Amino acid sequence: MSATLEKGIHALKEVIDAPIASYFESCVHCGLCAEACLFYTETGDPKYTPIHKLEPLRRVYEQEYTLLGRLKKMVGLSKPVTDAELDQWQELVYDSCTMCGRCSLVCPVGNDIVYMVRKFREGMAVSGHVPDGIRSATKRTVETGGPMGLKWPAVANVLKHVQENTGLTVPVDKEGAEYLVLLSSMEIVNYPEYIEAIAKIFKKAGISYTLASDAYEATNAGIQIGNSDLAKVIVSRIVDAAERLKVKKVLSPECGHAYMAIRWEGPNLVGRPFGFEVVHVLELLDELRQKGVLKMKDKLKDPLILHDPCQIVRRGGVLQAPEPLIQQVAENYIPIADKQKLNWCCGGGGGASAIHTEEAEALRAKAFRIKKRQIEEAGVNTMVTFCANCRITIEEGFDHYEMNTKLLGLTELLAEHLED
Amino acid sequence: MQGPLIDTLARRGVTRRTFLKYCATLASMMALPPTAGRAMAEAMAAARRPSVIWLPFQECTGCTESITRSHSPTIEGMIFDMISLDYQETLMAAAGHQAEEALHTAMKDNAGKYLLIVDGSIPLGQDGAYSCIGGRSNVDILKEAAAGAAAVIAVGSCASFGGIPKANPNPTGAVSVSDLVKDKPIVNIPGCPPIPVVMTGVLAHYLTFGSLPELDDKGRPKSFYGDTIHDRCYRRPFYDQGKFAKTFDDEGARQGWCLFELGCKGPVTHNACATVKWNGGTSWPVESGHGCLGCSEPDFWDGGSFYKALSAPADPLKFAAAAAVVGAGAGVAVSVANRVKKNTAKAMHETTTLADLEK
Amino acid sequence: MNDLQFLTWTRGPGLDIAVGIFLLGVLWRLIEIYTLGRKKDLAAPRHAAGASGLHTVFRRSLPPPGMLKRSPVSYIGGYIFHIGLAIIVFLGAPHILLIENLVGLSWPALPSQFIGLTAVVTMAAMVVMLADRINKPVKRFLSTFEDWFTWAVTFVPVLTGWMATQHLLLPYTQMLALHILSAEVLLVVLPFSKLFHGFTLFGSRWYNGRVNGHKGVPV
Amino acid sequence: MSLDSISIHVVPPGEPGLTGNAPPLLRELLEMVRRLLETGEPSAIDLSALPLTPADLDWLRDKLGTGEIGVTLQANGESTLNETACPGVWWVTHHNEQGAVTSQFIEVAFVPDLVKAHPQDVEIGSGYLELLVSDL
Repeated sequence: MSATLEKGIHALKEVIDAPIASYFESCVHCGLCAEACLFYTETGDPKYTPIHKLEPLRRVYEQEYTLLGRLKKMVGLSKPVTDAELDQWQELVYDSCTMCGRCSLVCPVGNDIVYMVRKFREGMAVSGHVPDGIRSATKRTVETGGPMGLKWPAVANVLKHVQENTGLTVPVDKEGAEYLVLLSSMEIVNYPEYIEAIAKIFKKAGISYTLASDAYEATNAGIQIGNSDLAKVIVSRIVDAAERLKVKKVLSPECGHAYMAIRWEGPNLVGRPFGFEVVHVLELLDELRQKGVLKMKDKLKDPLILHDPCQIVRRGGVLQAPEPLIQQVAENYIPIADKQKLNWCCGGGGGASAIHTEEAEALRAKAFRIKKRQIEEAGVNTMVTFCANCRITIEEGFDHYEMNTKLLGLTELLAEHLED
Repeated sequence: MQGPLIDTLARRGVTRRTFLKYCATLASMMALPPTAGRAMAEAMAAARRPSVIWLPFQECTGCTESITRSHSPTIEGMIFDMISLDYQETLMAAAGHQAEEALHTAMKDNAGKYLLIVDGSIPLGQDGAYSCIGGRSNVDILKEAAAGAAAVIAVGSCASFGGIPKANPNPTGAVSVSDLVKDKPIVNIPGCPPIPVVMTGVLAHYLTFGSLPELDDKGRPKSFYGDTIHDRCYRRPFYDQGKFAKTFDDEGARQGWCLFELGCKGPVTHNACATVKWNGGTSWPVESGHGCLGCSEPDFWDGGSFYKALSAPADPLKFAAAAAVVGAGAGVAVSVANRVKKNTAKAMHETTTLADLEK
Repeated sequence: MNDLQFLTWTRGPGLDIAVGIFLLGVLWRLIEIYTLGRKKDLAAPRHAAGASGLHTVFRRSLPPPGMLKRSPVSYIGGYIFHIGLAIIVFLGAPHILLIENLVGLSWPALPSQFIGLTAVVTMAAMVVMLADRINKPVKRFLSTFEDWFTWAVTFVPVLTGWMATQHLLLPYTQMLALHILSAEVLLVVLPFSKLFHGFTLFGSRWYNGRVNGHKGVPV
Repeated sequence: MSLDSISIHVVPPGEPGLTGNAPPLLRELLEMVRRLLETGEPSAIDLSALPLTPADLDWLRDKLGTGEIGVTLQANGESTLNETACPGVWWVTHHNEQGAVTSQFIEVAFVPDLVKAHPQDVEIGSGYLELLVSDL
């Protein structure tokens, strides 16, 4: 169709900015970012070194925006970026990068590598070098409303079940509610318990909320594939609904990149600050906990560890809420060494979990060994997390390694033990 | 003509112990082991007189003054007594034709055996017309005299390296002896002036061992020029401790601290001043509070200010400000070009549709 | 050209040219890099203690938790040679004098023996870092000509400076001239190579700290 | 302005301090004395070839002390050969006629060479004695 190399280069020219220039100029090839990347640590293959994943972007920067680079390109010392090269890089930029941002945390010269990966994907997307899985997810989100192709009648159906199970009415399209509650397709399909939990908690807290029939989907494959135009189309639905329903706050579901999309990229995608607040569900829960609303009837006894989803914690800034919440409901919470902003990714973020090629799945399985190790080292049989995408990836990992570890969603866990 | 030197000395009332003592001192100055003094004394005592011809060219007579007014006229004089100084314009009584005749006689009688001492540089400009003796240019005289010499001793920085006459812009086209004489052993004894004992040391070595002393890559006797002033300087410990005089009259200067920051060229100057000292061992430039000028090194006159430290820029920076302006200009130019490029890219942006994700 | 003329050239015109190119390059590159600008972040900021550009500028000087164990050579070797270079350049008496002559600032020096010892340690660390670059698959994989070249350009001034003061291999005058020349080569190369990280790392850390600090993450 | 109006501020010169170069010489001397005892080989340290300050020399002199014998030689200026408190270690200073020190050694020997009479000179001495005897 219409993706071309020219468009890709153009897109890169648009996104290259002073931070990227500064980052590339600062890199001393020390290789420390590799030590922070699970795809390198679990495979030992140097090609997974994070900064190397950006080599084509570096050359475009050098050739287009530096005087010496222009000269080098002129005399043939610097090769132009080709379609074949980008094709080769697709695996590095998508399959083996979950945009977890751990590399950005360790780089001694301070390079924010994941910032550059996000920008590089803009060029990859419009030059046609994206994995089919992410492309189809994006298509479904733009065309039907969600990455799984879920439509409102199906959602309404799930809500009906929730109402039957809980006896609570889930308000839809109610103007003037305090919260607009967003969901992710995965929660709707795989973890409807989340919706029940939310309904219970809002009821208990006495906070008004609503769902929007035209903006229930929080996930945004546009930011995973790395295209701001499409991401904007998707995020605008939420913004429009929130403004139409005049809500004060929008509640992002557990899903990590959904939070990234609406909370941090959203205003920049639509080009203006929001008139409403974006709150992650854990932030709300922690606020309720501090107010004393979130009282537990009992606690989970099993020893467990927490998996901090990258996009919510390290990259989303919800740093303080998770631990007090897990301690609220679990008696034997075991903090692990690499926790909070230092946690290791599940291996499926940034759209990676949507790539279903054999190689990508094998690589993900390999990368998952780091989570496996964390669980084994802590000696627990239970892990709690708060991101639907992490949950799917981790479940896959458990299956692959035939582990009998239990995986729980934090919000559901809280709802389950909530005082009636 | 005469018998062994010791007899000559004895006739002049110089005892063996006096001579031994002198040789011990000389050996010390030549950095020979202390025990070599005795061997030297014995060899020299038995030595015979070689013929020496001394040619002065483009010079100031400072070198001759240094040698003849050395602290101990008797001993240095005695060394000269052991040679037959057949031609030395400043010292000889003869003048004019007689002098020229003496020169030619000496050259003829001792052909291939005499030592040729040269002080002063040789001007090549205007066919050598800048310095002539008896109507002949220095170049011609040197070439003729060098042809029959056993060895040439270039005394002073001018004869050794061209010295002050050769300093930029070198109006007379001055060159050193080694620039002209290529087929004879040459010993350079640079310094402005050189230390007298170096001269006698070389002669003593020639008399003792029948050969010239070991030379460094610049043709200087290693025994006197093997170390830098800095390495042998009694103020060196202060350099190592980082204690420097900042001006010539500050506390550091009074404490005798290192003069490096005041421009001392000791670290790059090879000479024996620090050990031999001047004026009969009285003192030497650094001891009297002034940094070394580096006078025994080639082109010392053009080595930047005498009062600027070696690690400081030799000249004030000329390009810095201009370079900064050019750099800023280049940066701004690239920056403007970048802006244009980025804005063009933005202007040409077509909103991506789903179709654009596929090739 | 004899030793002293060579030395005088390096102290005079050579230094002039090198400092000129250095200044030209630094200004040009800094303007080139930092005028590319960046978009304002429109998302409502989250404020958190320790999350800012300035915090990261300092915080990144220490290894993040767990990293020292993962790559001890990079960190320890890196610290030793960076600190060593700083000590030699900024606390060696002749260098302070040069700085004083160039910019008018002066401070006390360390004893030359200590500087000599620091040079040996620094060189040892640099050799270890080089061996690490050759041995470690990731580093070798990332390395380009520039990495080897800049290593040499940084190493040679230390080596020649040390050899000059220790009177090794060449006469002091020649070695000193080579030392100054090699330092000048370093000055010329710096703005146009990865050595420029000495300037841009502050910008990079600041951007990283600021972008993530906006989200309330102290990185 | 007259010359008198220029005030002159006389500052006594400071004594350069100890450099730490002197103590190692004591070790070297010990080696040399041992060699003298074992092989009878005399040796010497040339003090003017070493970077020593006057304070260093004073320190060294003070440490070595003064022995029993002092020899003074009048030969083109005075020379002194003084045994130190360590027998066999001699402090030798040569002065020129102006009294300046021309060279300075620490000699390790049973008797410094310079003190011994040369056989040729002794021969001359014996001739002189013969002359005296024949005159009797």
